[in-house]
Amino acid sequence: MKAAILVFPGSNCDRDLAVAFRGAGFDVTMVWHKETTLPDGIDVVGVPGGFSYGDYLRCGAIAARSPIAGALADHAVRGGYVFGPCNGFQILCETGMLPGALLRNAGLKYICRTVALRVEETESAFTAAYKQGQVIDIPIAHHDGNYTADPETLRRLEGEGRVAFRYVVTPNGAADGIAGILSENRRVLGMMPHPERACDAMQGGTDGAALFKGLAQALVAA
Amino acid sequence: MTEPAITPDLIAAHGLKPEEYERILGIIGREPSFTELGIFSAMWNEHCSYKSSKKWLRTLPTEGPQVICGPGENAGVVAIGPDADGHELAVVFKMESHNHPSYIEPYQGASTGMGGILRDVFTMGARPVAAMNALSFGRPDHPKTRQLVHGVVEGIGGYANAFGVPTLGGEVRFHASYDGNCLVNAFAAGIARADSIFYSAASGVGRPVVYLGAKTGRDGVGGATMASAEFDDTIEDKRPTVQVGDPFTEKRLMEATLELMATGAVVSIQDMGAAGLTCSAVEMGDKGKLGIRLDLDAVPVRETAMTAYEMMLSESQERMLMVLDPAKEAEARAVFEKWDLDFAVVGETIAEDRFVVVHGGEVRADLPLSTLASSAPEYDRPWEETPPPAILAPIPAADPIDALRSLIGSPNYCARDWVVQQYDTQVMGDSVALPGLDGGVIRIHGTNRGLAFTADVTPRYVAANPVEGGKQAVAEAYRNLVAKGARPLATTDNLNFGNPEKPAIMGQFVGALDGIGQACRALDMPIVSGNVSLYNETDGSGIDPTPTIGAVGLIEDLDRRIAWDVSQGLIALLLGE
Amino acid sequence: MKVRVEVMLKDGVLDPQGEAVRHALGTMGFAGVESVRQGKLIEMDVAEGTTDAEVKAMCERLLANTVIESYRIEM
Amino acid sequence: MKVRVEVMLKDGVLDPQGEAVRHALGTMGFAGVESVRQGKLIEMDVAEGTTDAEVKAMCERLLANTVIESYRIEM
Ligand SMILES: Nc1ncnc2c1ncn2[C@@H]1O[C@H](COP(=O)(O)OP(=O)(O)O)[C@@H](O)[C@H]1O
Repeated sequence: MKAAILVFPGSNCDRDLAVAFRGAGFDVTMVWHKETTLPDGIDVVGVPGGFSYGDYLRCGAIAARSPIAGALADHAVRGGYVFGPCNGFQILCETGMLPGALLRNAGLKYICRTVALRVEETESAFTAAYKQGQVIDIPIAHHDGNYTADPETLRRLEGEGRVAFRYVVTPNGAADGIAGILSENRRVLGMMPHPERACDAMQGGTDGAALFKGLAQALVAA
Repeated sequence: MTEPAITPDLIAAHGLKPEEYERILGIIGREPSFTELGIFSAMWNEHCSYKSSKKWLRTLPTEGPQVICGPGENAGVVAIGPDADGHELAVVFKMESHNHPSYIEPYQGASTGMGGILRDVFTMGARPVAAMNALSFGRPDHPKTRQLVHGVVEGIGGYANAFGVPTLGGEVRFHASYDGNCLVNAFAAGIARADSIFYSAASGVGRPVVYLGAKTGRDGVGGATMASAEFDDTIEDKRPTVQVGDPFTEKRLMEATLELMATGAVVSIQDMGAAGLTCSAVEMGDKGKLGIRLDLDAVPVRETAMTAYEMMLSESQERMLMVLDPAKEAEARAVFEKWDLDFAVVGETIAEDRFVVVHGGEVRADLPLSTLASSAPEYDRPWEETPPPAILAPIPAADPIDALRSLIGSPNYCARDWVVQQYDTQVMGDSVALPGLDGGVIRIHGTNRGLAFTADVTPRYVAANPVEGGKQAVAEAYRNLVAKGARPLATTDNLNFGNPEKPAIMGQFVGALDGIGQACRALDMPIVSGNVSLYNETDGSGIDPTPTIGAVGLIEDLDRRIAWDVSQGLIALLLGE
Repeated sequence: MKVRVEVMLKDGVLDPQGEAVRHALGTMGFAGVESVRQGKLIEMDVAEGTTDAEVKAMCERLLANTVIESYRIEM
Repeated sequence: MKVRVEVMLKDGVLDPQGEAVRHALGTMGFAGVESVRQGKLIEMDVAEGTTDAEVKAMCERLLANTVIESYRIEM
């Protein structure tokens, strides 16, 4: 099982994400944003959290136009898995691989704390190891996590069961409390919370580990 | 370009006293050029020269078997045992103030303060792993407080969060003595291999002096001088061009610097802080007993028509100066180009003991380097012992529950979540204890050992009795570490006081240092780095003496840390006298 | 050659920053501020002869997120 | 009544965002973009009869940080 993690010049959760992937049994390769191809045989691409380009202009905007973005899109088109927490989610929206956009938090402040999420959808490799409706504790740390999309898109996301996680209490103004969404083929997941920060007991919780394990199990089974 | 003539007014505007100017004339034997005057003023101001405090700082304990490098470099270095592969590691840490800039522009002032302290840590070869910030504001209902609190907290978070270092502790206090002078003290700690710490002493003649990082603008020209002056009504006029923090560039500068260090190309390195190019070049030369020649035409600039004076005094952020192994220049350049940062050879080390600055084909400064570095005046300022505090009026009887309510509802004792939640406390994935109780704890990556951090001082104790207040600050820091299950290792201090030219203020300083020194000796917590911020006064009224103590402890086995998993049925014990 | 690009959130997209500014102005005692929208103003110095179409491409591909934002070019 | 306020960083003040945008445009293949400055555009709907002086006060007190930013009002 092979994971590639994209590294943008300002990424700062790239190593954390690598640790989480390795913990679930993945071989991890870090891929520099100036590359135009991914290494062979990659099963999943991690688009890490952090401040890929300092959050300048719009969060994720510049990363979404970086040289590696084309290879990322191709990987998704081929049916590869992509996982983007936090800034990764913002980047995936900016590339158009996921619908909608992330605006400044409703309270305008950066928020870092652990929040309760409800697992809304277990029909995806990322969420298969959770129980439908399970409530999990996962840290958030963002300034722009206020998910927005036009009403039609929101209806589709709900109707197609693509809202993967929802906040139990919405901290940032996100539409319908949406914390994470899946692509149409359910192989691309973007979410504002950081499951990679909840993978070992020393971090204060392990509710995030099942996401990486679920993905690993899906790959083994395939 | 012709430089202005040297007049008494110009000398005074540089914060130099007439007798200090006489001293300059004695050293160089002629009238200085405008650029040279700027260089002297930068080197001799309180901020760079510690001219009022040096005598007393020397009395602090700075040694111990755990200390790898004490004060004098960008940050202190302390041994913390091996990593998972058996390499000995060190923690590199320091605390520094950015009080005056934060009062003028809270967001950018706090942000660049955070940036500066992070740079101090990675300049030594350590990857920053933890940050703290100790903040003192005026009364909550003072008209300026609200804006300062918002700006400062957002500025600290804006920088530390984007850079990617977890904020693990700090302090927030409100008191009338800070109405006109808020305090912003930023702490950072990093981890490095003990055998690859980088220092500032240059070595080898004819080696390239390399400029790294962001371009130079007119930011803060005059800023270092300002840190030595009291505020008054003319503050608007003294305002230098404000420095703007760029955490995105700093993050790249850190990655590039660490990558470069791993190639073996770096002979010595120094970050450009206050009076950037001047202080960093002089320090590298002086420590290595070499001269330096700078060619300012090669300095990357972002504004047109910058003069030598402006370049030498610019405080533009996110820059470093380095002496390079000439054989590795191409390799070094490639690393910086990878990270899209400026890399320019701007000079060389020379055998003669001179600091030569050339711009546009003209020599703008030619000064004796070691004398310039060591000649800063040192003052034994008069001081008087702080009189014993007035006896407090008896405390009126109060219902204990009411008293508790008003305590926890008061600005100084209420929960700090509203601040802490604006900081990323978990980035890097190794945060074990978040701010909330005592200090924060991180895991030393890949091991089961941890580092605990705390920042403490109680200014009213120091005001009442500087010696005892100084001791108390150290003791509180010690207790906070122990309460996490950590063995206290070492200390950094950030000494914030009023105008040292007043004997009463100087007395507070002398007393507090005495107390801090005694306590650090008794508790075996040597001081390995620190920073002094004087002249925290507005219209003649100074702050309460605020010597912030930052301390670091080691937890040998994280499974045995004290974790505060309080549950019903446990027994509460009160320890101590 | 100077180019100015104005980027605003589209109508109907909630603007948390504008809303906060409106609220703050009210708190500060400025009456009658009914709505505030906050956008970006980007001033560029581009090569002589840069075409309208090129600037438009910059907007579409980077400067604006056309899912939520509209833009206006002044050359 | 519509009011527009443009807020830009003063000359000489570092604009990290503008610089990042300039660099990104170059990487994306847009040649000749020499400088980019990013500011704010604030569109307000204020009560009929709001004076110039009032809007100026809003700018000084909230909309612009006059330490580092300058502003321009269009009413
Ligand atoms: N500015 C700040 N930044 C980060 N953490 C802070 C800040 N101010 C206070 N804290 C944290 O909040 C908690 C409570 O603060 P305080 O009451 O000063 O601490 P203590 O437990 O040391 O008495 C501590 O964990 C402290 O580190």
